[in-house]
Amino acid sequence: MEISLNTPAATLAEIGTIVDKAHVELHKCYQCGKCTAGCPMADSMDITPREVIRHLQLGLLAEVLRCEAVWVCASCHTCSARCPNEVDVAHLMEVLRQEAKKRNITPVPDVDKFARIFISNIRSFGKSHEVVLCASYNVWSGHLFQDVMTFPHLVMNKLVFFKPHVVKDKTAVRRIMDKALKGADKA
Amino acid sequence: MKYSYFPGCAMKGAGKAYDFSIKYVTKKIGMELLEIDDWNCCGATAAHSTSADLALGLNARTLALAEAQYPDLEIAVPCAACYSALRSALFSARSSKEKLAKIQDLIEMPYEGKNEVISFLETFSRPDAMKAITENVVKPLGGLKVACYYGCLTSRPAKIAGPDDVENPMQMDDIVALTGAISVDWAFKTECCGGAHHVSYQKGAVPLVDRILRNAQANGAEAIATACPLCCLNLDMRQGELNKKNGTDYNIPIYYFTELLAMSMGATPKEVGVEKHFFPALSLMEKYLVKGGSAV
Amino acid sequence: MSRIGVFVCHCGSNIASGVHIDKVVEAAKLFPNVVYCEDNKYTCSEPGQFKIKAAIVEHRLDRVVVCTCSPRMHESTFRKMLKGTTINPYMLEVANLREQCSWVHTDKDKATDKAISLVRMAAAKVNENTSLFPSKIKVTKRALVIGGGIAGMQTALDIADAGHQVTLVEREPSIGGKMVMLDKTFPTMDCSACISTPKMVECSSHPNITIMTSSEVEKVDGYIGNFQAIIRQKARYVDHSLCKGCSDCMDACPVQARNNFDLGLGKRKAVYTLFPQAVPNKAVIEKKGASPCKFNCPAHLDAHGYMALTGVGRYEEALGVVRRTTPFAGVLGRVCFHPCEENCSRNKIDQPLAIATVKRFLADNARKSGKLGKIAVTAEPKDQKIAIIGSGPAGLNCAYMLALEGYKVTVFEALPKPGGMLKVGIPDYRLDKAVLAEEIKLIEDMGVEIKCNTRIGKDISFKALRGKGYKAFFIAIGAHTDSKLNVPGEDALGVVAGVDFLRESNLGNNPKPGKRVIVVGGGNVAMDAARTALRLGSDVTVLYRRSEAEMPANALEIDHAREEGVKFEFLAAPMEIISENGKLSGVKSIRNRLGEPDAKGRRSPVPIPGSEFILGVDTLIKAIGQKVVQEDLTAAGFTLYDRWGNIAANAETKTELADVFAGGDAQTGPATVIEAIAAGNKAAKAIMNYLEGTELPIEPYLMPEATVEADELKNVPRAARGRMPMIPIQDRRSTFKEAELGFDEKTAVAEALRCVNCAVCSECRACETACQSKAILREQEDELITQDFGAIVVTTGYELIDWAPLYGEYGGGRYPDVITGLQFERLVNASGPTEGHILRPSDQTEPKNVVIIKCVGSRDENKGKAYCSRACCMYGAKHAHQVLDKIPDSRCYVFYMDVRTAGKGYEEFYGRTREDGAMYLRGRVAKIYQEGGKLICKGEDSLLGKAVTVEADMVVLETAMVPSPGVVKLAGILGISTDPDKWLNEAHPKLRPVETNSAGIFLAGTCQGPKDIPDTVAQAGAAAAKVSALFSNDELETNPMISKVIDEKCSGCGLCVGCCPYTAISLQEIEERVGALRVKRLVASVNHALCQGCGACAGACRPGAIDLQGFSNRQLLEEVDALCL
Amino acid sequence: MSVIKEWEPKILVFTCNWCTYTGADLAGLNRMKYPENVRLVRVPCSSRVNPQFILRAFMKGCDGVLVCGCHPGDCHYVSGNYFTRRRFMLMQRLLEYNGVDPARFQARWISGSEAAKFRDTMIRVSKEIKALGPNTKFREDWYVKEAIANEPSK
Repeated sequence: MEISLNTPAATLAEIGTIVDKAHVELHKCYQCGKCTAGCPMADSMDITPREVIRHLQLGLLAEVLRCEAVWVCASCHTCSARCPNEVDVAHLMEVLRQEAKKRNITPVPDVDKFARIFISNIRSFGKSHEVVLCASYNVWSGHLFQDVMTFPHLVMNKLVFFKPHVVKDKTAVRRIMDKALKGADKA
Repeated sequence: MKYSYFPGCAMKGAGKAYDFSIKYVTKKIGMELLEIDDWNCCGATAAHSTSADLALGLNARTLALAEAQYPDLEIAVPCAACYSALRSALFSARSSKEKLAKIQDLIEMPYEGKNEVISFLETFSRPDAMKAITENVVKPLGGLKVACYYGCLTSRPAKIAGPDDVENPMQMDDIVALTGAISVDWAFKTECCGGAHHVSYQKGAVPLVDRILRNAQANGAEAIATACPLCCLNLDMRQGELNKKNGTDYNIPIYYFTELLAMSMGATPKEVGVEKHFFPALSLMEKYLVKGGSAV
Repeated sequence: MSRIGVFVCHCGSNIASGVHIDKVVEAAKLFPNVVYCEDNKYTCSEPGQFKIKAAIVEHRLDRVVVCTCSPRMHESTFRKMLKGTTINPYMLEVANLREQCSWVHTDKDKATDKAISLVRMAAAKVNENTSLFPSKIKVTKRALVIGGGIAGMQTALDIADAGHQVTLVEREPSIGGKMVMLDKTFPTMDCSACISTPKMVECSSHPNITIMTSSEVEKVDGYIGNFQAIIRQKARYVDHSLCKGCSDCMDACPVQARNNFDLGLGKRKAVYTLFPQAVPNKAVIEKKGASPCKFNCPAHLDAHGYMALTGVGRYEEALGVVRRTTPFAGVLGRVCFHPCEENCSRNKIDQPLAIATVKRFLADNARKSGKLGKIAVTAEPKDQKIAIIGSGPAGLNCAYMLALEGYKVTVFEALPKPGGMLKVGIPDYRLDKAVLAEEIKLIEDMGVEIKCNTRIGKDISFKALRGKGYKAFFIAIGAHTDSKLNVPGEDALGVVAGVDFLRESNLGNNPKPGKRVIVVGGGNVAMDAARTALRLGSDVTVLYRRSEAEMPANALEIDHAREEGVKFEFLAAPMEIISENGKLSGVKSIRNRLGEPDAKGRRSPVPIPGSEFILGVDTLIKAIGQKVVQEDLTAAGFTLYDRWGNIAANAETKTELADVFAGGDAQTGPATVIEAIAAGNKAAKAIMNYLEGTELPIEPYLMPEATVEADELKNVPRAARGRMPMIPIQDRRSTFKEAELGFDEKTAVAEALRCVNCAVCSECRACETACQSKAILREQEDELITQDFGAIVVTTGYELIDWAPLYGEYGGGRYPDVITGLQFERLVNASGPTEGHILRPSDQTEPKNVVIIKCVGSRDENKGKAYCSRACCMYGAKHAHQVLDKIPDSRCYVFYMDVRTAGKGYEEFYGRTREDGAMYLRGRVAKIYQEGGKLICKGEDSLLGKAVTVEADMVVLETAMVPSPGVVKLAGILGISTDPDKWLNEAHPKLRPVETNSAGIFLAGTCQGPKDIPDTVAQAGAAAAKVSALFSNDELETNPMISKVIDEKCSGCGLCVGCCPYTAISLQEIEERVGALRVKRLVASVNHALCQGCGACAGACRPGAIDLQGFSNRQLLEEVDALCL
Repeated sequence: MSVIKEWEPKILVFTCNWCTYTGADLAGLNRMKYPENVRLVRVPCSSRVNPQFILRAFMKGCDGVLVCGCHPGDCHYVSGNYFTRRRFMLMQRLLEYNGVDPARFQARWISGSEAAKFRDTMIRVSKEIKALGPNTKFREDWYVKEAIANEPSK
């Protein structure tokens, strides 16, 4: 498929805002691919981290916002640590994830679902609770039997507790979360 | 040696062995930990993937509580993910006056960004702690070959995590060496274990555990020491699964580095919860604890 | 009234299109003193200049304003033109109507207004101009070239060929630089050595070139034509006028040092030439100082020396090294508390070398093989007789040193056996007395007479001995009596002194301690007494008033005592001795706690009230310190003691009596054997000085300590300290057999080889013996040489970036098979460590898969340098070619960012390399790690958009060039500038590439920036041409636009002196007439040759007495005034 | 000319020969544009500038004075610009004490390659001084009031 590089100025401006949030200067990248080469998740990505940057350099925002790579990123920051040009790729991935979410684009739904459950878990208890977390995830995602074999071990060794630990001042935590999420997508 | 203590959610669940061993070691060496009252979850990857402010708010609340309760103490954090999240919030607070004002507004609490957040690798590698550990080692793990695994978040981003070396940190190696164990030189100390995806994206994450174990095995490690409940859980839980699925022969029990410390100080494996690991970790310890006599 | 001519230039349309020329001309005609004005199409052209000349004549002009382009462009053109007229060239001003007017403004009317203003300013200024005349300075026709690489050699040769003298200064011991390290040069594949070594030889044989190797420029003063440089000729420890370059010394040297020329891939000796074709081909010794073992030894034994010799199996020589200082190798090897080991650099990575035990091995081995031999006295026998009182280690060692020098020595000993504390203080289980006896016999065999059972004060006196012709005395009677406990009941039967107890035991008098023995004290005597009593069948408890950490006894002794069954009561002190019927029955003690640290930092014991307890005891041994027995000496007529009761003598062992010297425990109080030996040696020197009237140093020759940081030892393989074998524990408890057995040969050699050669040279002095020309100068020092030069060329070259600390992801230097391009050059070089075979440093096998990574440290703002290092693309291609050419069935992968092949034949060479089969991959490698003997390289092929992995056998990193270390310091010395990356700045990047901004100082080669050999050589030639052009003048014209002092106005305040960066201004005395008087006073005076015309002085002068010609106060004020009109 | 001329400040810029003057030439070479009201006086080194010159400029009707030289550490004459910096601080305080707005007397470090910085500095300084209006301090002429009255903004 042929790609047009006559990107509308508005899109370029949008890209500018996004990369500014991540403190990334796109022009600095000379496409050496050291980010991709060191990326533990690159194998599972549809486009490589280097290509994410390349797309943005060329003004192809839509392609980036709907790619899986941004969601597959494990936030390990190896790319940013090794980039010869100080491009903070990992931070950019994070900002792109937030942007995609704002537009309700979630190409890897499981990852998004887990994050939502995790956050609602905190909303409920102020602390995260592994059993509730995994159980709700398995129900929501449809992976009903994922890791159930580990459960007996966890129980026998008292590694799980069924009564969640809860923060005392739940309302304070909730208020902070609501304020922070105003503007972003509510979990 | 006195710190305010943020245990983090995992310490009350899957990370119990970490919790037990930290308590054992700190008691032995006279390190005092004062748990922050009413701390909340750091939000982990889920929070900062969703919104930068969410991660900031959740962590700033905990930091503000610590500042109010223990104004003179550094905050010691065992879990790498919590450590990273709390440090990020601390760095934001310290970045500018405007940012600090924004945080105060968000959490509706007084907060000045005063108290440093440090990891247990740091608390234990300070000279007084190192000295106290040396003095308390009574059952040296003479000759046990350990690969120290640091993971991502105690190493990166470097300016937040502040490791001694991004690619080849030595802090844990130096601490573990005090137990008489030998830390092996290997290449995957700071490679990612895929922790963030172990529930939601297993097909991508499990291979990462595979390559970490492979390199540890290739470099002659008999055990892996970790400093993060999540890393420990992943490496531990997937090992048997990988052996079954791929026909590999990994036999590398995973420990918290504090478990090794505790046992060298005389704790029985059961006392620190060694049997609680998924991959059988008891027999290796029994072997070394018998072997290691009093002479170094 | 001056007559000014104004000439306005159109500069084609450059000025004319932005400024109304006609208006400018009209306006200029009305300016004061302007008598003529015209415009011109191109004023700088031949006809333009002619018109000015004509106008000068026609209108009798005496000064000129040219309104044209920037004065930086054509001011000199017009000055030259004026030289051919009646007007002085400095009666000229240029108004900049182009760069600073027509080109930068858009409104033509406004620009015209500004142009008029600029012309007015120039006319006003020129009105105040005066004629200036340059003065002349002489040129010293000798060039200083700093750096002996290819650039330096080429520059030196070109200048020398032009007939001028050159001094070529090189930091390394040979000229040649980096180029001689290379194997082949791209793209022609010329052998690098074949084309550069002839240059080296040419330099050394050229009559006009003086080569100074191992030298550095320390200071440079002066100015173009007249520099004065101070050059430090570093000590080489070899007299180059005698050295024949035969390499005998290198064969003799036992030290294996890092071969820096092979970048650590091979080894060389401590005495070495840089490489076989070195120029000059003379040996140098690398000495970093005195190794910590030697430095911290009280007697400065050459520990490093005998360790090095032991490591290569030369035991007899090694023993000889010990015997330079003492005959007691066997004794010291057993009993010394070895401060050498405490200070061993290996402490920083694992455990110290077992230096003492290796020394013991040397003695034991000689004894076992019957090679203990005799110690030859080579000195002429001397007549003087010397008496030594006391045959302990101090006395005997003093006797030994004096005997070596040929003196007649008699040692008087009060006890029946010689050896002092060695004999009667140290128990047999620590020191087999046969060893002591044999080593004492060595001394006797040298002619020293030992008279036992002869007590000073009783059997002999100083007076009597002087009468018998003894010329000097050394008192070394030791400290053989005990300190008192000072508690009630101390005199009870059963309380004995530790020293007495040990003496009885050691003399074979079989003391019989009771069943229950308590030893009071925490020192080594306490341990010896405790362990002796234990062996005699007693149940022993040591009572010590502090805790174990404070015990002064050697830690190993405490461990051994505990192992053998000695019990300890810490933090307890005796209060009272309890007797029944005059016989000891118990000791009442009190518990202590530790109080505040005292002045020495030791925590003092504080009794805990009410904690008294009683221990039952049959024998109590006091071992809390020893004192000197004064009675005998006093009886002999010697009464000089210090306030501790020790003999009063100074650090050189001299007492107040000229012929009496004292040392050892008797002078210092109880101390160690090695300190006693040191004292004996010092006394011997002091006595020789006294007898011969010389003033030789008392202490042995010692360089500053050579310390090695832990960082430098990072890659030293870890190796455990040799284990000391011991006799079975039951034998240790019941017999006096030596507990420690010593090393066997294999262990001793392995131990010696653990040495990390802190000082590099071990000072074993094997080279001194080996050198037939006697060229070794062990105590040589650096020399400073001052010389005058007319020009300086800096050719200090480059270094490769230290990549290891920057690139942890490439193993950070932990993988031996990840090497740099320059290391690869050494591997592939026929004269390199592998004789040209490409072999992996780790296991010397041929790598089949080689990965080459470019831009390591270059183009990497994050970890290295932002710039491109220029040569790496090409030598990367060359390395790929060499791998594929030399290793059959090999594969070569080149990771690149871009391929830059701008140069003649370069792109073609790159093409051929790909044809050879090199696989070029566009991308940066993110990580290299070792797994299963392979180096796994993970990169992305960014053209494919996929992460790729290569399993390599060897990885070559083409690392960035960085300026040679020390270049910043040199730039400071020379007063030239560097860019942010520390490359030296050229005067102009396009037009003055080999000049610096300081006249007379030039640059060539990579000190200015990364470049390849052809560019370097071209620059070297260019710099030489510049120097030759400078030297073609006998004298130089100086810039006349310099400062000038008006004496009448000068108050002599000296403010200008301080602000002159060239020290051109000084205060000089002048004589002047005030009324009828002639008075002398100081005024400022400017050195014409030094002044560079900056005007800082004129800006600072309050009375306005100092002024800058050409930019005088009046000129500038007129200009300012004109601007404001 | 029929149009009443807008008031233009007179701005004097002392430039050292090696850095700022070269930078100004480079700005010309690159045809960069800046206001006409700046005039450069070339001196060998910024340290050549005597405080007397600055007072004279204000006396004679200058509205702003700039001293420009090499960056500290890069002086062609080794250390001249350090003297300039010290002298400048003192001078600025003296002028401020006498009621001269500090913006009227500034020092800037502009190297020979910083043409754009030269242009930007000229534009900014010109704008600043224009905004301040004519200088009235130290002026020797008696027509200061008149000059203010003629100010176009009034």
